[in-house]
Amino acid sequence: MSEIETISVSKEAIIKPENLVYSPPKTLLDIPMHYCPGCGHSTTHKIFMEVVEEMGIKNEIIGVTPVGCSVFAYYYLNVDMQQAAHGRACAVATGIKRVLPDKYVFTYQGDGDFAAIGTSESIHAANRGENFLVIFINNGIYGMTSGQMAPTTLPGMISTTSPYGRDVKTQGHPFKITEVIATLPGSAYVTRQSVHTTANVRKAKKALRKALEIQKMNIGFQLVEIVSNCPSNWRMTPLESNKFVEEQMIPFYPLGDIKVPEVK
Amino acid sequence: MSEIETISVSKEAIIKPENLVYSPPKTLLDIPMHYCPGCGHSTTHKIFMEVVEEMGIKNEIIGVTPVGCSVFAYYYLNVDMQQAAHGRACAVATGIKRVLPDKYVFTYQGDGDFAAIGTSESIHAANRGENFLVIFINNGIYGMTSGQMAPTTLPGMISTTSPYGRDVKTQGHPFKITEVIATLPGSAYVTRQSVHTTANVRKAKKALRKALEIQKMNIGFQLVEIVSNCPSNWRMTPLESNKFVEEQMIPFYPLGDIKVPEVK
Amino acid sequence: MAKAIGEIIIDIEKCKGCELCIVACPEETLALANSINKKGYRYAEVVVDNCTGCANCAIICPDACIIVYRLIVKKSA
Amino acid sequence: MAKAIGEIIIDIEKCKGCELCIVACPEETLALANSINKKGYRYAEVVVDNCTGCANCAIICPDACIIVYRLIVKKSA
Amino acid sequence: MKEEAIFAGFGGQGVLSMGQMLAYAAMIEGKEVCWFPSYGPEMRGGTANCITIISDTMISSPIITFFDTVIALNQPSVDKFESKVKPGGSIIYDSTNILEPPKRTDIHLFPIAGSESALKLRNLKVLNMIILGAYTKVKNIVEPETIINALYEVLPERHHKLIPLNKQAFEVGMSLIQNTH
Amino acid sequence: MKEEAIFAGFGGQGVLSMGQMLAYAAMIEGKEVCWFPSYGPEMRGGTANCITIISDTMISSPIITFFDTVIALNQPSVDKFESKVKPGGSIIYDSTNILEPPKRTDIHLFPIAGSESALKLRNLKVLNMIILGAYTKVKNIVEPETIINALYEVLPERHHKLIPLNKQAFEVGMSLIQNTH
Amino acid sequence: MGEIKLMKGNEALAEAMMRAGCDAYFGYPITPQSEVLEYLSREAPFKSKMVVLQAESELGAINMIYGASGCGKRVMTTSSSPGISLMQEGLSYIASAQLPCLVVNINRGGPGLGTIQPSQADYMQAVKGGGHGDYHLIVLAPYSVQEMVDFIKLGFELGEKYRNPVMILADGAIGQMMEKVELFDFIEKKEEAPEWATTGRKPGKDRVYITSLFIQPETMENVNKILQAKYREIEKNEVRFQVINLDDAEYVLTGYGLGARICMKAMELGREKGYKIGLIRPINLYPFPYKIYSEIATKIKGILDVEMNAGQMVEDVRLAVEGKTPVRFYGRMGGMIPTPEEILENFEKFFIYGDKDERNRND
Amino acid sequence: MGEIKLMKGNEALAEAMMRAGCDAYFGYPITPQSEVLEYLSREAPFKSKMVVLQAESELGAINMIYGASGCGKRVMTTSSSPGISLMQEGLSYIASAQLPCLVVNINRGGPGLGTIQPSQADYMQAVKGGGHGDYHLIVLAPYSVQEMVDFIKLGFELGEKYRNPVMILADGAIGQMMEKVELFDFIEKKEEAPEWATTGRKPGKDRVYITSLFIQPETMENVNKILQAKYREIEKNEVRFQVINLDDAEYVLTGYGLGARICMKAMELGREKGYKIGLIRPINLYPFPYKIYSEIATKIKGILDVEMNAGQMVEDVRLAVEGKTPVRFYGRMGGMIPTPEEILENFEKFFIYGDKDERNRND
Ligand SMILES: Cc1ncc(C[n+]2csc(CCOP(=O)(O)OP(=O)(O)O)c2C)c(N)n1
Ligand SMILES: Cc1ncc(C[n+]2csc(CCOP(=O)(O)OP(=O)(O)O)c2C)c(N)n1
Ligand code: SF4
Ligand code: SF4
Ligand code: SF4
Ligand code: SF4
Repeated sequence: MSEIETISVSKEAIIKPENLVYSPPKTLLDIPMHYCPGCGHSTTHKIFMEVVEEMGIKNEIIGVTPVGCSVFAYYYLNVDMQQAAHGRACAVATGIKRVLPDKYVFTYQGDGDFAAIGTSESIHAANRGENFLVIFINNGIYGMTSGQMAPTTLPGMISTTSPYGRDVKTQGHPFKITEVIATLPGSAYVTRQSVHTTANVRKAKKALRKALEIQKMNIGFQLVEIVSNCPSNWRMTPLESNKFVEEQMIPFYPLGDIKVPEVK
Repeated sequence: MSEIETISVSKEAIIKPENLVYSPPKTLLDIPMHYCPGCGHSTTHKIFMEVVEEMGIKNEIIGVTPVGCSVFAYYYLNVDMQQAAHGRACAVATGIKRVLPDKYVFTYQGDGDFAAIGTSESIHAANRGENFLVIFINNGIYGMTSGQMAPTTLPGMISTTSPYGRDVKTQGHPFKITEVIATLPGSAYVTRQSVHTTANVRKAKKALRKALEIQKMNIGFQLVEIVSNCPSNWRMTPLESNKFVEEQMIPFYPLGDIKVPEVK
Repeated sequence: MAKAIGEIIIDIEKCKGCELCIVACPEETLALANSINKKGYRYAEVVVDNCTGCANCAIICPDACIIVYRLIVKKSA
Repeated sequence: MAKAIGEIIIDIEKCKGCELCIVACPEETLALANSINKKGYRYAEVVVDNCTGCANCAIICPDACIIVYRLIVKKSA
Repeated sequence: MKEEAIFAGFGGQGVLSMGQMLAYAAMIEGKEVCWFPSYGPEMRGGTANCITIISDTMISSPIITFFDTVIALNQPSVDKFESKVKPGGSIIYDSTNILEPPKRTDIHLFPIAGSESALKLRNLKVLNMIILGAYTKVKNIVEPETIINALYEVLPERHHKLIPLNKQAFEVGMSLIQNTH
Repeated sequence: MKEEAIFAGFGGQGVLSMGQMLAYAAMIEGKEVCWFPSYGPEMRGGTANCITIISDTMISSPIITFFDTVIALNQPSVDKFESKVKPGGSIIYDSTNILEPPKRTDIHLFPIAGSESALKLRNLKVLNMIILGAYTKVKNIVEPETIINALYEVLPERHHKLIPLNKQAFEVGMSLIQNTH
Repeated sequence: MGEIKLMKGNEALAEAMMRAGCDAYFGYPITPQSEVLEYLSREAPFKSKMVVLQAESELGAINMIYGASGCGKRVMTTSSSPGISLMQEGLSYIASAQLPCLVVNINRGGPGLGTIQPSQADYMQAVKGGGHGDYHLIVLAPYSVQEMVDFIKLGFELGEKYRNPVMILADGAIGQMMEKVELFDFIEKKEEAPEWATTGRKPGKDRVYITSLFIQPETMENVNKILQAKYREIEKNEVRFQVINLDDAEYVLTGYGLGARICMKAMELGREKGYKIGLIRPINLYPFPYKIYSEIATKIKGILDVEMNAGQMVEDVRLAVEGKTPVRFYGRMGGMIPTPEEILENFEKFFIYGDKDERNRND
Repeated sequence: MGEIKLMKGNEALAEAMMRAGCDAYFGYPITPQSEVLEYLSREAPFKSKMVVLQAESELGAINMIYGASGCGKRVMTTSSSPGISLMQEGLSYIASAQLPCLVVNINRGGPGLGTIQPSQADYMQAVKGGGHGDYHLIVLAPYSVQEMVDFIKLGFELGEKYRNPVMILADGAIGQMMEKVELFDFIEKKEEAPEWATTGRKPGKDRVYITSLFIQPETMENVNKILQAKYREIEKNEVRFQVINLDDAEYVLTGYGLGARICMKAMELGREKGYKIGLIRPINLYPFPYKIYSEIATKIKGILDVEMNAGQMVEDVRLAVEGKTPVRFYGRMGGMIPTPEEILENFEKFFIYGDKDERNRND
């Protein structure tokens, strides 16, 4: 039994550049984000910008924002960006990548944008094997428009347009577009991650980096789904919402790689 | 070795109602169809109307025609029909079935209509488990507009927009939407057939009948893909085109049931 | 022992000369005529009187041009 | 034997009081303040001076409010 | 008679329903009323507000730039709307939270220690009812009873159990006026 | 000088290229030209036609209702366009196929046994060149040589090997006129 | 007298839909009109047998409308500007196939994604035809929550009378604001479908089909002639507008929807200052009340047209007036709403103090 | 002098595209313009480095245009009426984000699926804005295969000069017919992108973003003010039209595209009969040449506007003329094309023998 012993060091002694273990990425602009407290959009923005910074490609990448809560991502991500019409981000990204094949290109889309109104653009971009990355935030709801049912809303889950719980008989089943895209020959890397715990944040960040490395190899479409939350429209506190992600969302949308290219 | 023996019977003796073994269905109007010689559209029209006649449901069924060579199907099929905008047949059929749940409803669509511009409507109708039948004619080309590449055009196949053969690297891979729809919980019956031989015509007809019987059970979306031909735009004779169906199309689009409900 | 005798009626104005019936017929009963119909197609016609009424031609015919009759003739022993 | 001593700096005006850092911290170093910031949020603050600089709070913080420093102090035998 | 008021505060402080209750009460009392909310994502997190107009005659525009009364539940609202009060108009605000009070001298100021009293009632959520009580007392445009009745209409069924608490808060709010003047 | 002609027949009989060759030749000879096809699905199986206009002056409308010359390769075309020939105009048609010839007396009729001669050349596909030869002879608007040159422009590379045959057919067509008149 | 309530424009619209016997609603969320689908999702299961379906997109929604309307049912959808743009092909099809239906545009500020604030910048799209080909929507412009309710009933009736799509064009403010409304009672529906509807063949009757394809131009021209004749009918019968103080008016303020409401206030202010101002409010935007403008034109000194856009309806006013009196325009754009004071100020600038900065006649 | 060829309008357009240094074409097949994509698929691999991609739909195509144009490239798409209707949301976004691009509408007969024959019934959609919000496309109306070629170059230049989408509005006939054309030589492209383009951050420079979202109405109004100021500029600089025989004209025939060509013939026929007829052909439909009409109006006895629709451009003619001279309309619809004889006949009916059946001023 070792006796407790206190070592006291002054703040000043610790707060020194050489002791810095974490500070936000410079590619994330230092302004408050409009997202709600605890929203996974913020976390995902942050870690993706960490990846861009670590890869040193902030001048080599062009992003596309959707219509959804992340429509304003271009306020925060300090890289060249375009804002696309609702659901058309994959078409816009196709236009960009086809004329600038040497740049990294990504879209950032919510479930309504990517898997409802954008289904055709999303699937055909993947099927053509367009060489860009889609960061697909699946929070099972329409956030920006304040809580309507999304294609990914869970069975029985309440939203403003499924006030008595999603009825799969009349409103359809949750659409696992990620699994669909994994079946298409045009997709190279398809994975599902989350950002609701520190460990998952670390994994998600790795996946995002891997996706961009695969983009460099030009072997096909990359899709990183982030199973996320929407505390405001789930009518939960951020902590409750992460619990819901853990206990309800992830069992239905299991995490992990779905399609990985055999690396040469 | 039995010696040959001739029995001679007069035409009149044979051509009697009681000896009739085949005559075209009454539900197919007796006017020449505008389709090219040997086109599978005609064959499919004919056998589907045989099914409708045999089931005695010509007053219980409503059809939707696409934009494509079969846009005029309503000239020939003697049942109530609606003509839908290009790619939107499944949305139109959803509107019909939702307000008339007791009627049989079907759409008849080409590959461009169902699997290119209509991808979103097709997949979401299937995903919602809309209770109608899609007859999907996959001839690997845009017929009506005279031979452009379709989402289902085979790799290396020549069309007016892939004059040097479809290049999967830049123009994408053939899109097997039928397999995709089979993965959706909303679909009940998914099968792929052809009409290029007498035997296949018989099988295809059985499949169409089965689909309508399943519609009666109200257990989900029904999809019957017909791997077909387009002699005119394939620049082949009808016989050559059926050979191409046999030797090129079917190996890539294998025939048979892909999803069958366990019947109770 | 029985024998099937068939007769077919072809609507030559509807016929588009696609030849599918011709190859579908096991008895080689059919061939394209040398003359054309109003639409400019060489149409199918019966060239050998050996139809068994199997109806293959009618089943494959895209344009529903063919009607088939069949009579089974029994040989009295 | 070595010991890690951490210090964190929280941008309280950016903080939205989501509490993710609080539960992420293994040392229970953090808690919400009783006062609110300009945006009306109760913000996170250090309540126990036992931070080890593990950076969990900073990694989980959606709004990138936290900077973490860590010093490894070696005990001279 | 015409009253053009704006209710403003953080999202979640219940400013929209304050305005609705007033509008509803006025309607019951036979007035022409119009209620107009700020809407859309900019509400989220940020501030919310609604305009309530009450008049004997037809109301032309639901959107107006100057107000007879500003009801402010947070600092940003005071900062934003102080200048929009018509001369001779009033600002009614929660003096517990709002540390930089309005400074105009050509209008009436009603600082209400709302949050403080709300804490006494062990429920910060009733702040809006307290302030609404104060407003009703100050302006007496509608009868207090009518507001209470309005509660039944404006609150969804499932919250009707909270009506007594809200009633109490409302009365506290009215009393705060007596005490401060 | 102005020539307004329409070429009509079954799809696949090559009527569109007849009109194109004429237009191209006329252009080479410095004329204003305009060629307009029927297009779209109704062509399929059914009939195809194209209008070729040749003029010394600017051509205003590419679509016209009455023609100086109708070139008909099948019966439906005669039936459809006989009435559209300007008085004094001409119909040049394949008399082998067209069993009900035009009846008008105020126009010139040129029956050409085109299919027959085509069969002699063992290639029904050259019917259009035979008739075009006849047309060129009848109307002499362009030099025969220019038409032959036009072949090189109008036919895609891969078909250039067929040019001699087409040339031959064209000349047969011209000769048929000599023989019939 | 019907039930009196304090309701939001969008919710009143949804309630009226159920009461008017709407059979099916297909829609996709968009601010500032998502309350419609939300309200129906909450209430319809208890109050009506209608179908309520959230479509995968506006494209899906408008084509579901086509199908359901083709079965002779009362159907409608609602959206806002960008979503309405996506419906243009569908609307052209519906107009061509002569299917009745009701489409609501809760107009927000554009162009592009723009803003969610109220706007009137979709006038041209609604009135001159945003889709391809020669067709018209019957366009109704409510200026109060009450009219949001009343025009649902009127809209269905007009659509069915003329077999033509009807649009209610309102701005975000009308959709979002709460006012007192009187609700009409639930309507009894006559069940049998019109004979043009596809409901399955009726024994003994020929099959019916619904199409907008007429490949032969002669046929397509005849279809167009039928449509044009119908539009002349509509122009004869369905012009609706409101006038105030025209008898002694020297000047006319004009606008529609919220704009007209604000003009009323401006007119009051102006009359207080002694200006003889009258007001014309078109209630139908198509058919447009050209006649009232051309009649008044010769009797007044000028018209000030006020819109929440860069000047769209003003073209129709000018077409009507033909230069017989000066027509001036004042507008706010991109979601901004003019105040009565602003309007009066501009009125004075144009007509009282004389206008320094006249705008190009034709912008 | 450039290469002379006999070419189809659609193919000449595609050839000109390559020669004008177009970087990317995204399109979806539709009659009567599929030859464009087909020609590019055949020829581009040998003649140019441009991207040619068949999109999954017109929606896909117009948004690919948005993305590629946002990178500062020369991009275009082509379609026909129904496909153009599907692009309306995208066009509104492109106009709002101020991206240059070239969109061609080979107009066919509508509404709905209609017919594939030539039409001019998409005038209003092109000129008044088929999408939502206040915006304008610069609209060019070629009347010959030669202009199909020339307007490609002009269109790209105008688009880049004003950072605005440009539309070439032609009808199916112009696309399908063959005429003699002189082709300009292949253009050398300057490679560096404009500073507003997203090409990846330039070291030391701030990031750029392209958007049409301005949630604060004040901001959105300012964006609209910038757009409107730009449109005034365009209206000042880019009016193009052709006039023939105006000096001694007592009557004016007017029309655009193929309509104008046919009017020319009608004018010839009329002059042969001794009628002093002149002609005005708008070359830009936006900006519209209002001035020439209002100037001539006082000097003549009447204008006959001829279109292949139910009467669309005639509204702009009437806006210009303001009743100073009678404006009559003659049109064919649904893919029908008027003949010179018909036009002259109607001219005489309206202006010479006096018109029995005057149409409602305002239809
Ligand atoms: C054409 C069109 N339709 C609808 C909308 C309204 N809208 C904006 S965002 C959105 C969906 C947002 O949900 P999601 O894509 O899941 O993103 P989230 O906000 O949840 O992150 C919708 C329907 C729009 N802006 N444009
Ligand atoms: C919105 C729209 N885009 C494009 C077209 C043109 N178009 C008509 S049919 C068709 C595709 C036909 O191909 P498919 O669907 O495979 O049917 P098929 O003709 O081969 O039977 C296209 C692109 C159209 N009519 N409408
Ligand atoms: S609404 Fe939901 S998705 Fe949008 S920012 Fe808030 S929490 Fe995140
Ligand atoms: S074009 Fe092709 S698909 Fe169309 S009818 Fe002819 S053969 Fe059939
Ligand atoms: S199958 Fe039918 S259409 Fe074809 S040749 Fe035989 S009879 Fe004629
Ligand atoms: S995680 Fe960040 S935002 Fe949330 S409470 Fe902690 S510091 Fe504040």
